[in-house]
Amino acid sequence: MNHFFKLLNFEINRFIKIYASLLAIVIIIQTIGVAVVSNSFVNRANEMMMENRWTQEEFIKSNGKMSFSEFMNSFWFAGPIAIAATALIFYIFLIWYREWYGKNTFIYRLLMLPASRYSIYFAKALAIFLMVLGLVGVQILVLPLENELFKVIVPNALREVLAVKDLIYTNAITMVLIPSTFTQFLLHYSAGLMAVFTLFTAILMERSYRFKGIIFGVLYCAAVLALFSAPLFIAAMLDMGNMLYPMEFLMVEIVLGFIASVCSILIGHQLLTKKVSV
Amino acid sequence: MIEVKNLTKKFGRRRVLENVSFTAEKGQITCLIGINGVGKTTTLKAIMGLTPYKSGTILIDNEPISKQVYEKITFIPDAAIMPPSMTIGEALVFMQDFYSNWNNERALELLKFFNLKEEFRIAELSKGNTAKVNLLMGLAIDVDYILMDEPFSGIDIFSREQIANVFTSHLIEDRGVIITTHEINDIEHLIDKVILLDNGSVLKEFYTEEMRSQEGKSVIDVMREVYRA
Amino acid sequence: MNKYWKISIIIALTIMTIGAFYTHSAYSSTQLPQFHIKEERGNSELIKNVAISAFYMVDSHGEGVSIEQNKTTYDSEKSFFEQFNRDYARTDSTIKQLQKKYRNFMRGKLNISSFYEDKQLLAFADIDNNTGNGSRSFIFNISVLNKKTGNSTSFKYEIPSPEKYNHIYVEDVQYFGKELKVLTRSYQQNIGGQDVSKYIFDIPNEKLLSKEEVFAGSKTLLEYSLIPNIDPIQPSKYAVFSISEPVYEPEETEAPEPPKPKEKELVVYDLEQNKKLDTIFPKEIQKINTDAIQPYVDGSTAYFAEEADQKVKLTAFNLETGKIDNEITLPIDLKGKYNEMRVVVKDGKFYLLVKNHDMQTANVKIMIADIKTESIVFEGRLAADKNMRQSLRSLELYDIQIK
Amino acid sequence: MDLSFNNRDPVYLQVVRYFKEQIAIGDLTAGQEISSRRELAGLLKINPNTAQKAYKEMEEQGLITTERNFPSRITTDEKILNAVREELILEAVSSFIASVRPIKVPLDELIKMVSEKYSQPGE
Repeated sequence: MNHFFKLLNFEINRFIKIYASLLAIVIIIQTIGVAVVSNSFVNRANEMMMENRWTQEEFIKSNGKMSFSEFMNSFWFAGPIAIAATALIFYIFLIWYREWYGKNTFIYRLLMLPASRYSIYFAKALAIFLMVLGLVGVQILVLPLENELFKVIVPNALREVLAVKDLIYTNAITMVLIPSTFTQFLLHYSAGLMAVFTLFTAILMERSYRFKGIIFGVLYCAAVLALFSAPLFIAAMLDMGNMLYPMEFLMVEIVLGFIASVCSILIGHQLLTKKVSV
Repeated sequence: MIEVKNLTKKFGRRRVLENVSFTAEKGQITCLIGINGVGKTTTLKAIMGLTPYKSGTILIDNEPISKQVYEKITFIPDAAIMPPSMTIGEALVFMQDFYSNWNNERALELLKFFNLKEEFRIAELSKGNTAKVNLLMGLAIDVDYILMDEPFSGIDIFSREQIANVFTSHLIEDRGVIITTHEINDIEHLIDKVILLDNGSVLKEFYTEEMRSQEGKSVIDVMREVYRA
Repeated sequence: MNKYWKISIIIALTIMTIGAFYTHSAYSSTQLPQFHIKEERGNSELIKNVAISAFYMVDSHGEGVSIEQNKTTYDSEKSFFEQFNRDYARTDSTIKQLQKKYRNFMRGKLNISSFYEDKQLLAFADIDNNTGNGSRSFIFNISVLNKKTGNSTSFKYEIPSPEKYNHIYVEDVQYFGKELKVLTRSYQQNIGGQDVSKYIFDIPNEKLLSKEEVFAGSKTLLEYSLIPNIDPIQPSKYAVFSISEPVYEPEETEAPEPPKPKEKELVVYDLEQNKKLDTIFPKEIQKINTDAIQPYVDGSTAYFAEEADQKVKLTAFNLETGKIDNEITLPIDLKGKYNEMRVVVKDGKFYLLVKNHDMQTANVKIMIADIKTESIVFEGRLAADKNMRQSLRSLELYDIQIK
Repeated sequence: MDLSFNNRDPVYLQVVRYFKEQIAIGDLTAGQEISSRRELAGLLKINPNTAQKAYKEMEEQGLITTERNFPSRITTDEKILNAVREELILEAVSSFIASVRPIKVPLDELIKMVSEKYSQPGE
């Protein structure tokens, strides 16, 4: 356990510079985005009112008010999140491959540590997971601040009043990242963790069996996907659409997800202990 | 004692090791000799559990490799293994963090012995210094066995001398050492035991002093005989 | 501890922000309007069981909302399990209740028109339409649950000559004696006309007794629409059809015009006796636009509502005697250009929900009338805690539910 | 200490011989403390086990004595020390004779040449 925390800390520290830059990208681009989107609306409103000699009322009648969701639906909001997400997904691979490739083969040291190989495996998985959560945390933190900035730029009369919570519930990205209930949050991120474990196993298959391992890895990912979506497919194939009640369906999915995760972890550990080659 | 019994490993269809068996005692320096690509490094990796093998048994003091055994044995590869962004100082902190049997005094002594500085960055080390850092990392852990992969290859003459000095010093104490080399000249008098490997098989296993007193042959004499045959 | 400060910050940040988000804090407060029903006249007890379901839409923000007398619940405020159940299958409350009571029997059965329930039994008949992959078949799935014993029987029946039909679905299920009667509507494969047929199944023997065409419309291309029962699963002897020629709307019509009244005929079919009744509907009922406000059948009474001259008039027509039993007129004041209206008849009461709005005005009125006594027993309005006009305008009404 | 070993004779015997030479020429004197095995291994760049074996051999021959927890010393036994000197001289003489005998030089002539050469300094 002790070794696990040390390794987790080590993994975080190794990525911290890039991670901090990712967070900075999110904060900076989004802040600029709020300013740009809000200002362009205010400018457009002023121009149109000048040109058409409109009152504010008339402008609102033809154009409507601006809401913060306009920013949240723009590239300014989604772009940096996509960049950070891509980087973290990429890091799922890099966190393993960097140990083998490059000038220094750190995997030697890692595998020779007097620590359980589970610690190595989980430290990597949890490092990624923690960084994803940290990113979500930062987004939760800056969203209300960005909303305040929006309120400063757009005059009261020209904006819709919506709480951050209400905005989050209707945005396609935040609905996934920060679902409205904690239960759902747990489900989303458990599924995410399952995906990380699955990819880890696929990566370790490649590391163990090289070219053949790529095929195993792809097949393994397909198998997990098939297992996870089996309730849907089986229901569709046997034409018994709603044979399971929603709660039962959810339970089945949770059990399957749990099985898939445990399999991934056990196979991953087995590969890391017995099969992986330096 | 490290016991390797009938170690066989395939790489694809090619046999890398075939029925390799030998022992290496604590307190002795055992040398795996053979030209490049005969499976010396692979054997060390197999002992360390760093590469899977098809069959055979490897026991370290009668135990298979495990997380506990990693407190007893260490491996010094011939390339840098710490993250390049680290300084030597950070690497030492890392090691101290993870190894309960890390001997920091000895680490600092070695640092001085090798003329290394804590501020040096791993990425910027010369080949010789990299080998020294590796050696330092391995020797500063209080382990019973040390495996060294080609500690002398590609290193300048002065570094070579410094490293050779380590073998005769108290830094080795009475640990068991296995080193691999393809060049025996410099270390002929440093080693206790020779394992001659060729094509993934052990051709001959002997003690150097016994060979000299009984047959009056140097290691190179034996190598000539064996490889010519 | 010093070397752990980075990870400590990340963990602390994560727990604090995510924790704050999901617990009570500034995050969980909503800016969405809270609605309540403001009583203007009558007995406020009556409104306690009423829930209005609607969709609240502002800018790109939209979510479902349920409004009760003093309580507004947005979908995002519901627990995950409520949300999940709702998202998975938008099942109506009757089915949800049946699911609670007969969990196993109800498995996979969702179509409300396919159910029949009385004191003894719960019956279900549905048709599987298999028209993909070159093969073509239409198969009845019939299940009957004996509520007393808990035993259920189920069997299948394949409709012959599947090549004739494009698709077939169940309109209503009734049960008389030991016979299960299923009204189906089938669409012809090539001509596009519709048939309304009645299948009679012998439940104890698990077989088809007869098939009869109630309306064969393959040549005339008429539309037969069944006026729904107030409670679609309760026993009901009569099926009332509204027969009309389809109106083809000209393409490129902008702005939704109110649907025009169609020439139509109302026919009552007695499912127990297997024959059409010769009930004649008075002219004033025949000409009511049933597309504007949904009519309902309840036992031997049919309810028709009609809006005209700032009033909504409800007529209760007796299908057996062919006479109008009750008539009640509710005044509505429509100032704005646009109207939405929802009506429900339940337990002898008529519930009317009217939304009226345009740029200047918006209001949502709710009225309850007692049909027997022909009197208004409740009148009220929907009120919002902020931005009243805009909040009401942003509300799209779905329906009224009476618990 | 400069010493090169040949690779065909046991290193420990070469070490013993080296010590005998040092004794014979008086670089090591009776009762003198000598370096530890580890130091010797370092000095000569040989395996510590070999150094150990050499010490053991010297102990057996009585050249050095070791008391518990003390460094080894050159023996103070004059008989042994003299014997070492004699042994080395004899060995050298024997090998000289062995190489000169095939030339069949008369002994007188040989002795004369030896005494002439031996007294010439710096050769």
